[in-house]
Amino acid sequence: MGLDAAPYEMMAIAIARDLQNGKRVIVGADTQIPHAAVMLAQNLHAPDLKVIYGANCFWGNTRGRNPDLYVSSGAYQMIRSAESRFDHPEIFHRLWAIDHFFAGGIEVDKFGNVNILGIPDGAGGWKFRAAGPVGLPDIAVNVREPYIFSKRHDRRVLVDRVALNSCPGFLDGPGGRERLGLWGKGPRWIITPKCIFDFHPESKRARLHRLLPGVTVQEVIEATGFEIELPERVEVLPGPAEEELQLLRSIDKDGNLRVRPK
Amino acid sequence: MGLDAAPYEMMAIAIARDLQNGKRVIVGADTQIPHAAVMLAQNLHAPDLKVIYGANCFWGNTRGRNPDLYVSSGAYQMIRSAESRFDHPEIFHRLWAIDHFFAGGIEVDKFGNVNILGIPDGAGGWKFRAAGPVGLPDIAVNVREPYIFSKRHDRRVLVDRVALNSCPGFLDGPGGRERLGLWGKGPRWIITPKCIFDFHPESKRARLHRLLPGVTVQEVIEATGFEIELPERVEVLPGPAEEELQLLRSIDKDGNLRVRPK
Amino acid sequence: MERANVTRSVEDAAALIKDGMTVATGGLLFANHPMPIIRQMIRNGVRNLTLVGPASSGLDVDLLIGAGCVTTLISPYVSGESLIGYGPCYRQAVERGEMKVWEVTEGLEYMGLRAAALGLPFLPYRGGVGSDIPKLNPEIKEFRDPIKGELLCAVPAIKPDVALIHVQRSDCYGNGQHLGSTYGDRLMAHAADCVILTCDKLVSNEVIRRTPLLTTIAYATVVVETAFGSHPYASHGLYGEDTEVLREYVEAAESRRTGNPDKFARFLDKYIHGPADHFAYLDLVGAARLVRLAASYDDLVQGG
Amino acid sequence: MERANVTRSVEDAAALIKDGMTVATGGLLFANHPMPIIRQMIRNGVRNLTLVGPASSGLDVDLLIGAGCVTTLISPYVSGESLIGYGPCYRQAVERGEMKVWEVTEGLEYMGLRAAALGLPFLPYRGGVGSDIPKLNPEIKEFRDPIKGELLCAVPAIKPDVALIHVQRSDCYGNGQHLGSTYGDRLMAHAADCVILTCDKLVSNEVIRRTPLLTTIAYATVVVETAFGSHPYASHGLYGEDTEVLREYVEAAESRRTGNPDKFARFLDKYIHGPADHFAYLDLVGAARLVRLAASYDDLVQGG
Repeated sequence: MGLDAAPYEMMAIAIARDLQNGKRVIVGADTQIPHAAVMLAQNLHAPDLKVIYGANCFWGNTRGRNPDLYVSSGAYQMIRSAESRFDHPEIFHRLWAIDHFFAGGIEVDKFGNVNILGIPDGAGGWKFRAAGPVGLPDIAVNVREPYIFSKRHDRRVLVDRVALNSCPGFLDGPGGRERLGLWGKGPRWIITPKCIFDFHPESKRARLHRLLPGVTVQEVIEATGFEIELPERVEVLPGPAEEELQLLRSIDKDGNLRVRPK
Repeated sequence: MGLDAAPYEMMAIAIARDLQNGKRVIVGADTQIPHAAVMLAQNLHAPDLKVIYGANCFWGNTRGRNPDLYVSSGAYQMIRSAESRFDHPEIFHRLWAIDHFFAGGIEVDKFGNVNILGIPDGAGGWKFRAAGPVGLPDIAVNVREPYIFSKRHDRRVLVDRVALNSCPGFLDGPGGRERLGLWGKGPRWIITPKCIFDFHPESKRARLHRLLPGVTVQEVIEATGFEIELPERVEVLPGPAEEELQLLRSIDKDGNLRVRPK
Repeated sequence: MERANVTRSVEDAAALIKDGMTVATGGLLFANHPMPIIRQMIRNGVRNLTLVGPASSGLDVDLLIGAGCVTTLISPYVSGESLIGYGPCYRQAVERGEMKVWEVTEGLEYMGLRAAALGLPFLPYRGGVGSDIPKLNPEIKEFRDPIKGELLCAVPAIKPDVALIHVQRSDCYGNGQHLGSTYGDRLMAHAADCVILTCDKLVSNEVIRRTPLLTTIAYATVVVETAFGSHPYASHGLYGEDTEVLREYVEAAESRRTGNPDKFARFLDKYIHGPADHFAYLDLVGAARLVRLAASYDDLVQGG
Repeated sequence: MERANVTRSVEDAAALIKDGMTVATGGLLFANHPMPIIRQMIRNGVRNLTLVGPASSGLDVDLLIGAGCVTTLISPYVSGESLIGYGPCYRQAVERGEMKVWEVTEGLEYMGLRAAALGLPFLPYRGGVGSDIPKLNPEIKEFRDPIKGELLCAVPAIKPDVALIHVQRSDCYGNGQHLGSTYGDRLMAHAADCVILTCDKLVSNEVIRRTPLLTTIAYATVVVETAFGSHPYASHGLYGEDTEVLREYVEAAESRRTGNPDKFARFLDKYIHGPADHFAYLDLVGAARLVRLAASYDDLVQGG
């Protein structure tokens, strides 16, 4: 192929490839990578991907419309591709019919739990306070298979156990979700600028699924704060097809996804 | 005054006079008399009477608009005076801010309970099945002061105890509503083609409040299936002012309220 | 690869409705009913439905009961309102014990649908407390709330397999727009697994994109184009109800209730079994009458 | 007797907001915030508010916190999104323990508001189960539902005294219309005792009557006409956000958080305490910039 995609571009392409036609997804706040991914998928193989712009309360479809990648997920310009407005509280209607959401946070652990609340100081206060849980605790226990994504891959983000759980994954492992009667299968992937984890069907622990082009297993192990489930053979994600990268860059006109991860 | 109003006209006028400016009311299904009353009030002394057309999901105002009295409360023409559409489930939002509703049924008892379900046969089945409770059980326990109205005044309608309670009034008397924690004060009036009952503040029993012009106390007693609280002096409702009757008849162009009660 | 067109024929759409399903029908009283689907269900001889009717159900629900499709009815009201105060077939089926009524109030019906939409086993409401509804329907349970200890009714989720909704216009991707009242249609659609939309007019996707604020149903499962699809009822924004046919229905159904089923059978033959399809139905009603029904709306405000 | 005109000045409307009240503010992230009222509240020195922020609160909420108006915050998120991932004043107030956060999820916030709208003591939702939210907020109670026995969270009613909502247009009777997203505004308005509406444009009642399907807030308590009333945020349908002023805010607030409060004080002086009224504020921003913000929207679809 000979084409080089930046890591964030590759993340968007990997998610786009995984999104099947006809699925229903919600794109939330501060999520340029997933937003690019759904637009890419709609314009390639998934014209019937049904997308809620969560921060804007529109059902939108960008198919064949030369979309822009808006810097803000609340960008008013999204009405350009909107087909329906709704009251935001209605986003919680039919979450059981939503296939995917994209969750990020300050910590992600081996069972796919996410912390977006902050780090407590151990004395009833806060060492660091993040923006807050938004709707992630709601979505995580209702939607079929959320994706977890992180724009950074290091031992501060990928931890053994989240300090606070504000987006339940597989909780404390096998049977955790079932014990509480949560809906949905639990997280599908953790995707980072280095790799994709899926979850071992029995242990429910993060398992190295695909490396992003140019990344080694050793590099992932060193940058990850939890013990990784390693399959016998780890495949590398195929690089971008020309059409994929061309279309992605026609969406990401300002090169937001070409910046280097921190 | 020398003006003669038909009994249904007089009922509409009596309700209109009682509706204060600025109040919020819902007009429901099959209720021409209350519908005429709210339009009359809006066009006379209560231009800020806020009216929901319950069967049509519009907030409407007919002030100065030469309104029609639609035969059906679901008449599509109501959009002529609509200022806002809403989803019908939202009618249950802010019922605590609604002052009045108009409830009718096949039986009304001395504590202002209404039956609109039907008459059971005593063996688990039905002697007579009416249309069903609609939203009356909801409204009766949330709205401030519903009016009860009946187009007929006889011992089959005005009974000592309803066969089924599908619109709670004062239940079994003093303290009944409070015991269950119901919202709202309970019914304001029972209005019929013969008279208006209010409710004794202590006993919560229907009390003869006003006679419609031309009706006697004796006539009411004979036509009523429960023992009436009688005040020392029963006043007769003043007949229609010229403006009231003229305006009412400009609303009720087809003379629906001029038919004789059965 | 192109976006999938979800338009279907009346016949193909109605074939999605199987015996024993829980089916919700939209509109309210005299407006916005998906009649071509309802007529096709009767033609298909669908049986044993649990029917979730509009919060104020009209004679469309009564017709389905009279045609023998309904075993259990979830609806707080079935009425012909200004024409007749109760649904004649409904009254007959209840009084004869031939149909089960899952007794409910409007508020509780909506809370049950909302529970299904939200994926909850139940929702609470104060409506029903103090009335005989919880005694008549043991599935509605009075309970004390876990925070303040107030007495409330718990209604289980009401979950339709299919919702049948009529809108005035839709694109071929299932984006429907109500040009008048929405009634309880949106909540029914949110609660159901599958949404069948009838629309008076199929419009281009560009029309929808110019007016996304008017889209009330997003991405219905299938869309059926049916001009005058709510006849003999009104379609808010386009045409009024056909009182003449409704009177004919009431007379037929009331005569059936009082022991003479012939007129009702003739009504079914004339309006349902007779016409080969929806176009034949419209010819039966006649162009002049349809034009008059549309004219009754033409001086009124429109959607946007 | 004529219908009452409910339009009021910014000053008169903001005077309805008293110390210690529970106040909800509408919009979401970068759009549709009732800024003239928020600025006037700060000028008035309102204190000890329980603030119910948008489900995704933006820097408008952060500003109220920074100005010292808020004692308790009910909001699941305070962020500057693409400009800064958290609200700087929010982060500072929480980390220093100067403000109580009533921890909640989006879903539970809406259920709490819906409980207030419906007049219920609580509503249940599955959101929060399995997370640490119920541990952080003891007023949210996990319980078993009375029908199926499922584990759910019970959230008490969230009842604002006042809701502050921005719409693009309204008539003088308080019938407001959103020409883009409605966000959580309608539920906030339904839950509150009193609704203060700011509108970019006051239109005649005839405009509303021609487009009743677009009316999203019926009969607000008072209406305030404030052209560019959401500035520096976008007003959906009319103008985009003013990124320059927002960057100025973020810089000032972040510098305050890291120990240097001067810039923030200067920001308040410049945009809030300085201008004599809303017109003086608009002059400060400048006509050319406002025209450009409006132009950024002019090729987009409109309401109806």
